Amino acid sequence: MTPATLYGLCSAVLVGAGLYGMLVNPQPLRKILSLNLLGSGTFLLFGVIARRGAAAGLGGDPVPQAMVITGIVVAFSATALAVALLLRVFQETGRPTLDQPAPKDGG
Amino acid sequence: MPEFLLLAATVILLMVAVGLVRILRGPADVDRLMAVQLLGTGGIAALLLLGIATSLPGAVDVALVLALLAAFAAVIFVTSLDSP
Amino acid sequence: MSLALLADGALVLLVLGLAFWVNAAASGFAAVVGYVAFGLLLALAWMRLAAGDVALTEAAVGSGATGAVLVAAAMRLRAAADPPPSWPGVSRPSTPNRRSADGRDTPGHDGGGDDLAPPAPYSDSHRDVPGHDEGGKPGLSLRLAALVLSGLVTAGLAGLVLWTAGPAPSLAEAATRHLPGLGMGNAVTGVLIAYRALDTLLEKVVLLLALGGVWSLTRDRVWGGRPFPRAIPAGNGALILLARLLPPIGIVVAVYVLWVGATDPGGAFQGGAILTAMWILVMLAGLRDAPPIGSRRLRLAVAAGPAAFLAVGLAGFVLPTGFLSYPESIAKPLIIAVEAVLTLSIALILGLLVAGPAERPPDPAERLR
Amino acid sequence: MMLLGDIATGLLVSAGVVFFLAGTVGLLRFPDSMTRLHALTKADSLGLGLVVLGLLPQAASVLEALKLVAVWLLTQLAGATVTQLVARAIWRGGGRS
Repeated sequence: MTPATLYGLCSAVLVGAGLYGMLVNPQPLRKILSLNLLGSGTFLLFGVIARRGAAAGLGGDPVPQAMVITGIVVAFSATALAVALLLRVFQETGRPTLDQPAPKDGG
Repeated sequence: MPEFLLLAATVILLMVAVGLVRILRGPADVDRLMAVQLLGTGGIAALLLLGIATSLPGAVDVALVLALLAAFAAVIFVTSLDSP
Repeated sequence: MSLALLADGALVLLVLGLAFWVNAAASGFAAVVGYVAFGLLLALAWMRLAAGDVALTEAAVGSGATGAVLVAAAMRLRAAADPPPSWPGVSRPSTPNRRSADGRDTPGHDGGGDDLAPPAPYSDSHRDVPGHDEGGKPGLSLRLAALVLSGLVTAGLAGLVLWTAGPAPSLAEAATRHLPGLGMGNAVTGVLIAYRALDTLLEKVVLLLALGGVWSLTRDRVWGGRPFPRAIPAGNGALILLARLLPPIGIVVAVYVLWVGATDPGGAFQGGAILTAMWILVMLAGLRDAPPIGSRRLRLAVAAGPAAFLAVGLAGFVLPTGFLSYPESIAKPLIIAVEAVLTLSIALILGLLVAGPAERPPDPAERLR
Repeated sequence: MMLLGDIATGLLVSAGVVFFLAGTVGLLRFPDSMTRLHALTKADSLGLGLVVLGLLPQAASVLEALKLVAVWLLTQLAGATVTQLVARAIWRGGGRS
């Protein structure tokens, strides 16, 4: 097994874990976190593909690497926007969830 | 020599990983923060060791940036304690 | 070599353990702290994948800036879940109920959340609803379905990784071929600034859009004001010392990272994110207040980076080279100039994204500007 | 000469690893937040400091050696501040779960 394969498997598990957390966790903040896990896994997969494309004296293919850099910055701006939305909802309702405030049984 | 440095990096990573039990156990949030702080320092040490052992270009620069941002999470934690 | 694989294995185990922790942690804050640690280790993983540029970005943006936003958010949500019983020297923090009650001063303008807002101006009635740490987990069948789906996705990706073990198709040759003409040695910077410059330009636009989105969440009452609930007093000696010592070093490192980006890992994003961190630190220590978001100067500065990029790109139409291409003779100075402007504008936009929407009304003088 | 450098690296890095071990054990075993903070600072300053010192003979260039020292100095600054801030937070009751 090469290191690239190892990190590739790691990225596969990360994507799965992020997806699961995003589906199952009810709190928006946790969903944002899971989405970031999912994104990190995807980026890592790009990194593995880049590593396997090492050529021309470079450690990896620069094109996927550059795409990942763009991706990380875009993921950050999406996270910042999502967190701002969440905090605004929280300001309005006093609750950090998207549920209606009234029912206690739904909890 | 590279083998020794790689081994040291692995040992530090594993030890810091054990220290992460503090994130799980808490009990207080400052304890969790401390575990991350230790992980940060250990991560920097492992990065330097790995970087020098396998002569990765830029590893020391990444360590420099990590060191620069090492206090960041703790500062935000403490200032939000003071003014939520 | 097998020893290196051992180190990789330890790193992968740590990364995965933290990822599971982020999903499973009981409290939001514990999960966020786990995420910060996760980002830090991911930077190491990128280093091991011979992607120094990405490692720098992950360290500065993925772990640093994202972590800052998430930690701040978790702290705010936590303060609501269980307000500190006694906090000597500090008045009881204003609770969100209080704030939303304030928000009702201008109904209609605030819109949207009115029927969700708590009825009384301030009451503890919401204390006994489940806090954000519990909340409705979906039923067992749904969780099983999610598990199966995630498992399938993981298995699919893992199969892909194992099945295509050979060398991947690569554009590395093509990317390095023209680098000498651009006067650069770092292929990743070359791709970002020269070959795929359109992506980078559009990414700036995405940052601007996100900032617009965040700012549009400002309440009408405080529109044009400053971020952060209140001005942070400059009181904490250790923090002030750090905020005075670190930024000069940070600026030097940022310039270094930007400069070295032409030949080695580094570049505008990484340098910009470092500057952002320094700026946030200065704001948090109370040495400088956050700028009012209504200020025209601020808005011009925010737009300057993408505008400069676009101007250089459009100049390619006038000169015979084409949109977003550089005349070969002055490519390197031009690229460095574009990157320098980009760095400043990225630092500004990232910092404003971390600071969030305005929460204090603007001064009367600022309102007039 | 090379050998001497390697021996120094081996000794210093090993000592650094020991301090990381001490920090980890302290973080796990000490009874309260303040004492755990104390353990943490050992790993922070001495652990990394010794590792950096040990890596200096292996540095490829003077610039790299300077950057190594800079990394250590920066973590010192960050570590000292964080210790101060966290201690204050614990003192004022920020150690809630």
